[in-house]
Amino acid sequence: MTEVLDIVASAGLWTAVLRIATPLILGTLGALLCERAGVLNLGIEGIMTFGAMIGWLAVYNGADLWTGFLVAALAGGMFGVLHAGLTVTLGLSQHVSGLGVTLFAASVSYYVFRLLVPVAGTPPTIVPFQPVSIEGLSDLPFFGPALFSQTPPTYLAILLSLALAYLVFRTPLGLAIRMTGENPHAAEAQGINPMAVRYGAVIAGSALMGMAGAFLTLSAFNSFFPTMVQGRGWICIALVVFASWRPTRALLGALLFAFFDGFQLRLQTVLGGVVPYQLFLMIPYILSIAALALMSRHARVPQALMQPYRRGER
Amino acid sequence: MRFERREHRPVALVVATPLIAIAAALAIAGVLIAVAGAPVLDAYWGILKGAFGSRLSATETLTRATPLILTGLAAAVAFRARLWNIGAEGQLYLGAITVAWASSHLFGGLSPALQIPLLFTLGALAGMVLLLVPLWLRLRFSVDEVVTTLLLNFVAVLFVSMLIDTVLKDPMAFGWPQSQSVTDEAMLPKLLARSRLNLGLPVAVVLALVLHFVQSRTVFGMQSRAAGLNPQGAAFAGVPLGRTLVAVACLSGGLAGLAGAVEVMGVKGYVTTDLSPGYGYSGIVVAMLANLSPLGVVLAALFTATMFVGADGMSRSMGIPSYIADVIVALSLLTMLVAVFFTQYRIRR
Amino acid sequence: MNTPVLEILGVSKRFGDNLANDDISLTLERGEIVALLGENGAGKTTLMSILFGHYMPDSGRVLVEGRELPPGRPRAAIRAGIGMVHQHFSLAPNLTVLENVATGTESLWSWRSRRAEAREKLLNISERFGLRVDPDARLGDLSVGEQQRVEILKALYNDARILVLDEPTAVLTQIEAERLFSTLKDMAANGLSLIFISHKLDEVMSTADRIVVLRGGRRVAERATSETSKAELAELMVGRTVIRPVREPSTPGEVVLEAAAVTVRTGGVDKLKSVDFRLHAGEVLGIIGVSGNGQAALAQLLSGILPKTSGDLLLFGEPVDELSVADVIAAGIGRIPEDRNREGAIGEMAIWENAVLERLPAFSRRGLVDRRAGIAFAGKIIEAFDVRGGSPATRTRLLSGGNMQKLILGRNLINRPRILLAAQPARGLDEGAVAAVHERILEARRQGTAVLLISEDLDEVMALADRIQAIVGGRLSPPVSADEVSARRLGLMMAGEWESEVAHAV
Amino acid sequence: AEPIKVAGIHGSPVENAWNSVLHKALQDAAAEGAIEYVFSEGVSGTDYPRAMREYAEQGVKLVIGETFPVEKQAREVAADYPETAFVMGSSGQESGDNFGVFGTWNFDGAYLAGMLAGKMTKSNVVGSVGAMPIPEVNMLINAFAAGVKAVNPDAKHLVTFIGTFFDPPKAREAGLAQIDAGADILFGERIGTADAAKERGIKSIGSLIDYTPRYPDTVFANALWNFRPILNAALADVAAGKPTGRDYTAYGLMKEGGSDIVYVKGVAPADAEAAMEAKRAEIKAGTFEVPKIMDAPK
Ligand SMILES: Nc1ncnc2c1ncn2[C@@H]1O[C@H](COP(=O)(O)OP(=O)(O)OP(=O)(O)O)[C@@H](O)[C@H]1O
Ligand SMILES: Nc1ncnc2c1ncn2[C@@H]1O[C@H](COP(=O)(O)OP(=O)(O)OP(=O)(O)O)[C@@H](O)[C@H]1O
Ligand SMILES: [Mg+2]
Ligand SMILES: [Mg+2]
Repeated sequence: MTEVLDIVASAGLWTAVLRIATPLILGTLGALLCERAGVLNLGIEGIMTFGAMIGWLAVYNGADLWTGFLVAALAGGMFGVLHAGLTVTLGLSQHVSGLGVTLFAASVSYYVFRLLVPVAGTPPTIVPFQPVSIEGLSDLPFFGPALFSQTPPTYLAILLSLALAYLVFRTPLGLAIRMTGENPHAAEAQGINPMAVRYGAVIAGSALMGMAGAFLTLSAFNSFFPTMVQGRGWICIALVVFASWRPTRALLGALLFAFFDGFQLRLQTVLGGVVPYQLFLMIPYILSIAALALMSRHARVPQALMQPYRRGER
Repeated sequence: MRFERREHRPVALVVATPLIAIAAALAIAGVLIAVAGAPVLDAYWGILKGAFGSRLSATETLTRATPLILTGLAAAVAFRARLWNIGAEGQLYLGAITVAWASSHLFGGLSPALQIPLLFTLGALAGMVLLLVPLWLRLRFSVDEVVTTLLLNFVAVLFVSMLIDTVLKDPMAFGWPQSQSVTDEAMLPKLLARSRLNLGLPVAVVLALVLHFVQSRTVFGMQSRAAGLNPQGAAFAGVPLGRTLVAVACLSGGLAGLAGAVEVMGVKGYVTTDLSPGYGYSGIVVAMLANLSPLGVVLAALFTATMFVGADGMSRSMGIPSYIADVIVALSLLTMLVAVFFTQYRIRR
Repeated sequence: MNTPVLEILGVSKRFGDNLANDDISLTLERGEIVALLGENGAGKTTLMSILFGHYMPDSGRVLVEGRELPPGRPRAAIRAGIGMVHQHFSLAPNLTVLENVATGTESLWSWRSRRAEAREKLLNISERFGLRVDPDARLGDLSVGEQQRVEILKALYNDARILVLDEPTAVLTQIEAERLFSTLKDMAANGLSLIFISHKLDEVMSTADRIVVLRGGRRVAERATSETSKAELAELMVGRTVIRPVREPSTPGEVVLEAAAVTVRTGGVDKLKSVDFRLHAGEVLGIIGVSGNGQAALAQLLSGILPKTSGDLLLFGEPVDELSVADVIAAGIGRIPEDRNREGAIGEMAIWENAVLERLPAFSRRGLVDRRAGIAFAGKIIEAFDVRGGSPATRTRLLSGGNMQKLILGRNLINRPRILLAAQPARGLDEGAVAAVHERILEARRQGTAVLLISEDLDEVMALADRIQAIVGGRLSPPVSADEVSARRLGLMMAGEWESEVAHAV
Repeated sequence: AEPIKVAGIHGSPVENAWNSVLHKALQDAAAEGAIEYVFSEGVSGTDYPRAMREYAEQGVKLVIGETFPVEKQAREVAADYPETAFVMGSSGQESGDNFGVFGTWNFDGAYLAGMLAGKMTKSNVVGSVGAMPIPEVNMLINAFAAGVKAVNPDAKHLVTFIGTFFDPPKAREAGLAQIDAGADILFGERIGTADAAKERGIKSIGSLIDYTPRYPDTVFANALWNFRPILNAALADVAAGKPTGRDYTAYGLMKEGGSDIVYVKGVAPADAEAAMEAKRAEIKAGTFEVPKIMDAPK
């Protein structure tokens, strides 16, 4: 028991939690933005893969790290255009189209990577983001290292979740996005173009997903491996639900999940895998389902989620 | 520009659009193939040969179509009743692990004629149980099932992963996380020697026929459709909503579970966590391509399998990265979805 | 002469083969109230949707104060001062009233919402027009009447100078409707110009200055209210004289359905509280009341959807405990639901499927649907009940409201039910359709069917019912004879004032 | 002689260290003109038997690959194509005349690296990060631990399995977790572990391939595995028309030249290096055998 407490009380765990959480935060925010506008984006797993690949490829070819991030975001946005074209313009079934986008984006990533980076042995590396200590703060006991010695994208992810919360709940654009996700007909009746809002949200959301993937190759690691996203995108889909579509709760949810993952890795070093690791990995999914059941009484799911909007059809 | 629903679908259109879709997919893939430096036309020919050019490729295409038919049917039945079962992947794994366990622990000495139907039933039951959870959540708490079924996929695969790491681990597998093998009696008979084609295919096709009949002719078929289209109206007309949805869920989950059973008993022999290359998810796309018609599912599954097996074989014979197979499948699914859309809608100014 | 605030010039719009608007022109003066009348499907909503920019017209122009509006741009219409209250509410139940109202009112690129100012403005407007709401209430928690208020506030909030209301009273109680119209008149007096659509000729006559009638997508007439009558309007709408049928005297038969102290509880609330009634063969028993007083529970109880919690229910003299839909149908009870689109029909299914869905046992053998018999049955209904706009294989969604209602009536009446349960059977229908539905109900009564008519419409109940009971807060008044009761007395009953006097039961 | 047509079927992308060892050996052999090499990568379990059959039908003489997830079907395929030789990484037995197997026995190098680590650790804690507790990984980690214990009986050894073969960021997290738990030398069965060591400025040991060029100041020793001896043995059998249905694992042992340790001299104390070199000589001479423990390390 004391070992468990030691783990929880270690600054190392909390540093890891923020680090593990970063791609989840970015991906969850992306999925959340899409869903707030009424579009489920199951393309996330593939878009993250592509972001991881293309961001790394850009840096490998000489771009600086932030440019790599930007390239990943743009590429994510491109897949957003594809998903929006299918689901918003044509009004095709959102989950089917999302699964199609995932399959396409992931396989194209691998194909392009293999064509452009012929490898023998381990893949080439880049110099990833380095932790940036914030003067003064990172020397604080315990919280210092945990909170203030991360790489820049982690700070960015946290800022983005606050910014997105502000956008969604405090700006006219955010209200327009929410209205579009609740009732696009009502949005249109108020002079908002729901198609444009959905396009914008899906493109921006997908750009965030691209950045989430890029974090894996530009900060969490220094090279690209096919299949390295390993289901992180699906966890984001779960976290959106767990967060009941609120950006700040998405941040908390991602941290909670990252906590379980980081904790699990540390628990193994003292208990040696007594508890099957799969149990820990199940936690975010089961929590999300439980959260859904509990929330259902208040039913704050965006009401037009997954409902195509076709102008002039009733 | 807007889209207007067609009340009548011209036959020429229904025939032409899928062909256009395939052509579009191949054209885009052609660019990628050309980038790899391979002759594009030869590659197209290679896809055809890879899918049907030999006894091996033809049987492989059919073998791969088998689970897709079953998961496609699973999605089609459910979607028709507006039960958004995105959880076929998890149901498939539960069905698979159940038969792997039952064949040695329950039905040890039974003859194949007895054992195989029993295992099919058990595998289907396992899939059902997994789908009944989200259905219960929906009926009891009105929780939308899209997300719950999706999430349960990961829970199910992790659960299977845990089982094959612990209690159901095959002691003969030298520590590899894999389940005990099904017994020889439980393996499905091969349809052709020196191939993987097995009894699963006719079973799947027969089920598609049965389902077609059920949906178009029976009271249950009509009631489940009504329940899906307008639950309140269906209830008013006396359709027992809960019971109908439970029945639909049992069918859908059962078919997905059966897909897992067939994959283990017909092809693989035991369960690992890479048993399915996303059959559960592809099934959804297959069902959508088929416009939720059971007979269409057979064709759509064949189409998907053809594209994959053909392109995979092509990549080997042309020496280009084998990831091209998934690219081509994804492209043809996306273009096909658009094509199906345009058979249903027309463009208006 | 100064320019009209609004001019619609030669607007045409085609949906598929259907010419919904055919070269329609219309003008609106400042401070004027124009009523737009027409049968179901005449093209009223389409015209207004074009005005507001929801639909692109195929040809024609819209001018506001002399300036042309770009077509298909709701935003431009709002900017030009047009406010629209939609036939089907366009509100988001999960957002607050303030959020619903404020959406789209500020520049989308502004970096913050001016919430305090918005709230102030909303309160101001609601004060000025007497449309009271709580800005922070979640919209989904409001009553239908309050939601209607929010719809109007939305339009006013955008500084609308032209207000379009599409069937604003379809879901309101009479009292709410009266209050709304008096507000609208005040608004017009203050310079607002109004167009409203309604099927209720009383409303039209009492509120509008001028009336424009559409039929089959064309503008067929325009009248000043002072120079026309209800009868003329009805005729203009339908293209022929319409007379609502009235019940003729008859002698009721034996009691077929009796409720004694029946209570129905759902969701922890008593929706029906110890109600008593007796329904005789060959009579119409009218249940009148303002909606939301237990009508839905009563209809659902007798439709076999809701079980009773206590009390006795006797069907043809036999006590029944639990009624399922199948039992109800098998017992020969026909049911016309309150909401035809949500309960009465499944839009995406064919007409024949909707005709047989609730009687599948009769149209199936060993679990197999007898398709041929079903299609024949639907053909019979279409023929006998004059359902226009489709064959048995047509998707039901394509029928207009009136024709859908005829289909529902037909499937219930064609086999001479012993009891007919009719909930709001004429709601939302045009004059012609209303007359047709009433005629069918009276015909059934003549043939000995016992009809339980649940309605909010006093005229309808007075015209059809032999005896009337009022429903208030889940309680039923004792019955009164329709021939002996005055409208005033009925009004009091609907307000719950029967318990003091000794009603003479019939 | 005519080059022999060889196909490689890789269940993973060829970046994966294990596959890259096979891939590199095959590419080298092709460059030398000994074989003609074609390959498929990222072949899922479902597709694996088909790939085997396709190559067999294409007239490939020798198929090299891995059959861990498809043991049962792989043997069926081999039985159906007796003209083709299959030599596969497998945890099962050889079967028939044409289905040979090999294991990955580079644990000798791991043991020797452990001897260096045991002398180098200051915190007296070392750690290992592996994918899953399968026999070959277990033997490797156990050998490393045994090497550590042999020179430093008090040292503590931490083990973490990340549950997947392809998640370098996760392997890195596991490494960081061990460093947080006190480890100051990491044995990385998975790529990503050395990144943790590098970040925290401690030393790390690689497995299968030489990671030192990738992490010059971090990875000071590697338990190399060389596939050439196995490949050569199989090619010789094929060329001679001898049955290939046998176990080629032993060709991967240190004393056969199939595995070894490479290390950066001068990082470990000189006496540690000397002791290690002595043991290495013993292993090569066959006078010392590193214990083969397949159970999951604790
Ligand atoms: N979205 C649409 N798609 C296709 N056709 C439509 C659509 N909306 C309306 N129509 C057609 O336009 C015609 C006019 O419909 P509209 O809704 O304007 O009638 P309405 O006068 O408002 O009827 P009601 O009084 O019942 O509201 C209908 O006959 C219908 O065929
Ligand atoms: N989406 C649509 N596509 C084609 N035609 C439509 C569509 N919706 C409605 N219509 C047509 O519109 C006409 C009127 O329909 P509408 O729904 O306005 O009837 P309604 O009488 O207004 O119903 P309600 O009284 O319930 O409002 C019908 O003739 C129908 O054919
Ligand atoms: Mg209407
Ligand atoms: Mg209308």
